[in-house]
Amino acid sequence: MVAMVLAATLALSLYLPLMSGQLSLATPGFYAIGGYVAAILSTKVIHVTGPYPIPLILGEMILAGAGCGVLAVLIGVPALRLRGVYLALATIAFVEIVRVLSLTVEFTGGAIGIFNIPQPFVTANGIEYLLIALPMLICAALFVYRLERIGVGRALVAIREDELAADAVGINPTRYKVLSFAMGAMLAGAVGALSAHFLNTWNARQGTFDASIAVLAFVLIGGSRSFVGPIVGAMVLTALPEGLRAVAGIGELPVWLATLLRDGRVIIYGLLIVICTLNFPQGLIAPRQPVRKAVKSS
Amino acid sequence: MLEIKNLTVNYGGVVALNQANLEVRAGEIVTLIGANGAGKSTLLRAVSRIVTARGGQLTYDGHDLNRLRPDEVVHMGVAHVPEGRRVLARQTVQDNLALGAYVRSDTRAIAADMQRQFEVFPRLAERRNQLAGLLSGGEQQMLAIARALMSRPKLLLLDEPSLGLAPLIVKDIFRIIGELHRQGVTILLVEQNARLALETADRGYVLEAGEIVLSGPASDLIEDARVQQAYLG
Amino acid sequence: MTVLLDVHDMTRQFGGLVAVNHVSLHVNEGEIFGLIGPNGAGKTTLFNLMTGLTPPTSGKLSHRGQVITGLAPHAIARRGIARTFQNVRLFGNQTALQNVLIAQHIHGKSGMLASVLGTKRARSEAREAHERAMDLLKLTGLTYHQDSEARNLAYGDQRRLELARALALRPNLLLLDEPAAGLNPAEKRSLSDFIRRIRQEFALTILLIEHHVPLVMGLCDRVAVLNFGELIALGNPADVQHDPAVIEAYLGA
Amino acid sequence: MDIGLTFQQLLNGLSIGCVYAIFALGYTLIFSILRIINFAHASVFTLGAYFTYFLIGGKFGFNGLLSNGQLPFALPFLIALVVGAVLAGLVSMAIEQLAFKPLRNRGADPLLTLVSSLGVAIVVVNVIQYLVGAEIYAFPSSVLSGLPAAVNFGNADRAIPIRTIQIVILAVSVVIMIGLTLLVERTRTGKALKAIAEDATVAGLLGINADRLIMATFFLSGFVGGLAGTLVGLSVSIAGPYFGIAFGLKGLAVIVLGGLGSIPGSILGGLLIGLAEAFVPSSAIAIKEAVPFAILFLVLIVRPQGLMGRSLVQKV
Amino acid sequence: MRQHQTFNPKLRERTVAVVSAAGLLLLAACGAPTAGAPGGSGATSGEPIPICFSVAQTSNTALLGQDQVVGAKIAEKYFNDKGGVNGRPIKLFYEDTAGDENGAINAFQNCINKDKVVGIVGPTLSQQAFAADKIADAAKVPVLGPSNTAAGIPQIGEYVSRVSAPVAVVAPNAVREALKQNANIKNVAVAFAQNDAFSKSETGTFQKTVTETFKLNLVTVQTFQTTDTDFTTQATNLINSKPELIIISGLAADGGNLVKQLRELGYKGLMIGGNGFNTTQVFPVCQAQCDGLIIAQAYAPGLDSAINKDFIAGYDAEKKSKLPPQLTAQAFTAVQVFVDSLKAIDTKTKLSGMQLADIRTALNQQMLLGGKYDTPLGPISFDKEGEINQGKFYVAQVKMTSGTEGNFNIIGTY
Repeated sequence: MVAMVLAATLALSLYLPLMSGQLSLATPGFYAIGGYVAAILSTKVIHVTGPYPIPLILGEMILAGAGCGVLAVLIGVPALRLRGVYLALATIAFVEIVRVLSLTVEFTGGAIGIFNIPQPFVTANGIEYLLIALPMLICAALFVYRLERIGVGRALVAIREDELAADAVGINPTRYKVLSFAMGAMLAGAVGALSAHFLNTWNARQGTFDASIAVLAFVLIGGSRSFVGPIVGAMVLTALPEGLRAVAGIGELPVWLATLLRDGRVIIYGLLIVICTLNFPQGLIAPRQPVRKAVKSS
Repeated sequence: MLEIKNLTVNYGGVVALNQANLEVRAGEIVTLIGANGAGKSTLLRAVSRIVTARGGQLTYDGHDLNRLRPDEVVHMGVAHVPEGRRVLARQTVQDNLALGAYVRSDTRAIAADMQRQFEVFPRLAERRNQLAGLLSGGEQQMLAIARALMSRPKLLLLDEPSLGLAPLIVKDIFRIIGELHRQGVTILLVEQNARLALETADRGYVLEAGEIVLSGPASDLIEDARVQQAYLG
Repeated sequence: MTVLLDVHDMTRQFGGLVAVNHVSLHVNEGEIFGLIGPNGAGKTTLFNLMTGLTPPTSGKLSHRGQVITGLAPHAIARRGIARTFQNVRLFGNQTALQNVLIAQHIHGKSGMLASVLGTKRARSEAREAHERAMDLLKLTGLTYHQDSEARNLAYGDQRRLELARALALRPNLLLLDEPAAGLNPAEKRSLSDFIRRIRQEFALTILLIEHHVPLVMGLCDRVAVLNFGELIALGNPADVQHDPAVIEAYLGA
Repeated sequence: MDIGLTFQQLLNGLSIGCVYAIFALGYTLIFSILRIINFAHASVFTLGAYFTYFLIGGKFGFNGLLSNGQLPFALPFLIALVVGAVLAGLVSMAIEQLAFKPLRNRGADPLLTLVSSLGVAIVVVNVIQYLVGAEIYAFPSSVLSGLPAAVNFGNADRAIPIRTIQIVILAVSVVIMIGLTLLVERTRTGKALKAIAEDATVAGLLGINADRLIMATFFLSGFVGGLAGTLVGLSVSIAGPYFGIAFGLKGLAVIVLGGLGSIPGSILGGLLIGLAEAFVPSSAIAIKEAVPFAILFLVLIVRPQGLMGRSLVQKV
Repeated sequence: MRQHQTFNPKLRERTVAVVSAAGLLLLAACGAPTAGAPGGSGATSGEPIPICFSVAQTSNTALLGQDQVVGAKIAEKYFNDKGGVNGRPIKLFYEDTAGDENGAINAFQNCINKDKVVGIVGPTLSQQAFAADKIADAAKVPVLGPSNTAAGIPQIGEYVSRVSAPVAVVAPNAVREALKQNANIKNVAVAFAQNDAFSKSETGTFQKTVTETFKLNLVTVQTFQTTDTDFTTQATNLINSKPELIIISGLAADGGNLVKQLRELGYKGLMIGGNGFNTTQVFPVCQAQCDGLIIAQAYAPGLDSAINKDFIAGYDAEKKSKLPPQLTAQAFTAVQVFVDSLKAIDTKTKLSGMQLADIRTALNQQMLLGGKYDTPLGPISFDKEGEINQGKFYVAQVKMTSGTEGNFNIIGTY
């Protein structure tokens, strides 16, 4: 559950730059950095006995978000001149550089990472993290929902649809692209900070190319034209392997089917991704497009 | 030569063509006029099979076109000069022309045909090694027509050859269309500039909101009050 | 008469191709100025130079006496220079209303946070923007289509919507790139009337590229003719029409 | 750094670069025609290696459905190499038919194709694991029988050895590159492919059967990928179903660095990245993995279309 | 060029269908843990005693995980054939952790709540252990790490133990053996897989051993990644630093390739491979070039004890080989520790009369206090924290017999 909510929030952080048409896969990079911020602060800087205070976690999240935002502006100004797949590649390069650096420098603990991150909850089966994760997701979703309905959001969408035309109607593309990129980075950083506590450990494997692609799949499978899409996509794709595991565990299934479901669960997962892409070109959550209007205007 | 019966095409939920009937006889220039969005281009696209008809028959030389892929239609001798020219901008003029003859394998005759195109369109000869994307609009239109001719078509589908061109160039293009006609190429011409089209064509059809509303010899249509009111101004 | 836009000795090269070659002209406040010439003569490039979409190789551009060469397109747009495009460039997946609202964005005053939270001021501002946008849609006859996605509009409607969007910028100079392309004769006539009307109503100066010679001659106060990137004639329509150079290069006998 | 070491690292860099380049060629081929990034290419590369391993009579381990499976016959290595590559090409064609063609016919966003190819990659990799387990398979060193393990480019005093297999890979990738370049630049089919790349509709109007040529392209890409997989597998053994995936990311860097869709570009990109990695100072080796990506980032910012890519001027 | 999407009226319906199907899956996924309320009695009836074996069966960590599963399967069969826990068989639940932390958490939650096991063996990676073990600890379910060697694992909680000796104990012996073979070793070069937690820990120990214990020169430290395949740059750097000994910490594929490429590029000196080399998987990778490689082992197939012979017989029956990897032996050992401890509890108080929660607690206590276990690893016991005390370590040297086959010859026992 917590993993689903965190994944959904991460998907939103990729959706934000996508609102202005920027295919940035930097999310896992910022996520990793955010996690390191929280992990280092809570294990090496702050020493608390007993359960770790939630306000401190919130503070770490804000700090991580702010740090990632600043970094995003620094990277974004040069990188966002790139378009489409080139931007995607440049951001993947960023993720990879973050990964290698975190393996190399000392304070991140190398491949082992940082562990025994203080826990705010005593009965740590993790579900209590929803207390923080869910409001964060709701706030982020509400923010995006509102954003789509105000001038700034419209400017972002205009850039996505036609950057040149947007420029010609007075919208500064660089400024808004960097803004949406930085907002995504801030969100990813905050999610990372929370995840570090949730996972109890943080290491270089958190922010990888694979994660970039996974988050992209969340958004595209869910639907990239409304903020609900990424949320649904992330939740479905995160739950899917577990769902298949649960289905395989149902007692009444024939043995061969249960075996296939259990051992071939990842194969089925891959197949479902292909099938979803083929059958839901707009994502599971397609934009509303009433037939009536299309006819009327022709 | 070409017979279209009850052709219906939908784009999504929108009807682009509704039960259209049209025929082109060998040696004719037939023009199709109508307002923007009336479905003129759609009809040509249905003939060359780059859109799929929802209903109706498309018969060319006794063959059912609805069963064919676009490339097979070209093999049957139908060449389509699409709207907006669509030359291959990243290939040279010469390569564009060579690709026009993709369906043919008679190397020597192809070379001769290319030479002929260069005679008909001297501007292209000058620029044969340039990338097609660097040509001006008029030159691109000429290249698009020349490219289509490289397949030695029996039927030429021309979509808006005058679109966005200066008056002088439009005259030039229509002069060439007339010449092609005299050489015996059958032409189905879609044109925005109704006066020019009707002056060039033998027969004409008027398309409104996806339906054929009027047809007849071009000279009659040019006199028709409704046509004058709506298309000739 | 005051000069609104001054193009001074502008040149633009693309690789070896000189698209615009030492062109100088000025547009006076309140006039309708026509730009004609054969294909590839550099008309659209000149438009792009004026709106900042293409930086000039050399030359100077001033608006109301201030040099604006090298400014980004959005900065130029904010000075009140609005344009339409030869191949309509709308925000296709957005409704007609949204297209107009997007262009009004630059006049918004509330910050992002205020807007997201929906403060009182932001709300009233949003209401005003909406009203103004509806007015513009009404003016262009698109009220009925306000909720249609732009890409689903008929071609003529798309052109009108692009015009409404340009007007939403509250421009002082409006650049129209082939506004009559693809319109039938009746529509062309009403377009002329409409252009005159908006000049009046919005106190506009209008610069337009057009191939349809009768329309240009009937509508424009002054006409410039470009050929191979060079200015070959400039003057009132009647003179230009009889200029031998123009007849040879463009109009034909 | 002394001259000998510099020369050694230069040769090292070139030989690593060739591995990257040979991997990237199939990737590039698909991109140049269809403008899509085909993540499944890495899994086809892997499959090629497994096919060849099986065809030379290799035995599977005991994990997976085909435990201890083995062909009743064994092909000579060279024949197995070609047959394995052909099989990989066929798989690549099947992938195109099942996972890409429906999207293409609908004119879907290329990004969706990317996700679809990702799904295919997941399926292929896990099917391999399901069938033959995750263990390491290696070609017997006897397939290169008679050849020394390394060739010395220095002298007896100062040895500058290069592994023989890497020289083979270098040679093969140069041959493939020349072949592909000739195919695309010089032949009628190549021009038709370029036409499809630019405007598939127009290609159809010129009588080009785009579907058939695209299938052929996928076959070729799979063939080249399968060949590369076997050769790299020969060099370093097949380290499980994720063997090819490990090249995926760097392969992507290579083709972007060289200029997406440019065949000589991907060779150049591969060699450049190989050299950059080789010349990371010994003391800073820890950041070696980041170097290609730092270069990529910088090159993209200075020259967004890649080293040999052509910039496309946007027309207004 | 962008074409217009055709609108498909069925799309809406299908969207609804898929979303609701996905919803069902979600329910299934979330429902699983809640369905298994604690206090259940999976172990109280006469049914088999459930134990979880939760390692990576998918993802690229499966290369390690599948060796572990083999060990578990041999153990399950072996102990059940011998009568299980005083007559009651055990049943292993295999929950796939995949390769990441979230996967491990999910797998552990399934073990605890759905399978209602008495104890968990797993996960594969130390990083996963840091995330998942705390969940088992909070639920008071004993966890035995079969391959987690990083520092700090037993300290995660009271219920966390391991049978995998931390590398600090194993590594120095190999250096000692190398010095025995070549007393002139002065310069030592080190290479390790920087993205592997195991190798990262191990190299630290090796480097300390080299410089502090034996006062040798550490001439260079080269890093690589487990996903790398080409090591010529590192190999050149290593050779160029002119060492008499090279110590490599890595896993089978990457480490094996480095060994191979070092030899091909002309390195003639001694090489030590870390614990990750302790698997026959290395043989096909470096083939003839593996010869002479010295390996520090926490498990030696050559150990002469009854239980090890039984284990090897079991392995041979499955895999037609007499050289089980260390991971397989450790997995077997972990299951054995649980079985032996359960037996001990059952002898005192019948398991069938106990609540699941009590069994879990008792199992943990019994394990930690249970004295010595005679396992394929040799005699082992646990300290209070759950750290393994392993009696015997070995140093072996590879002797290749044919193309891809070879042996680990024990050259030292500690």
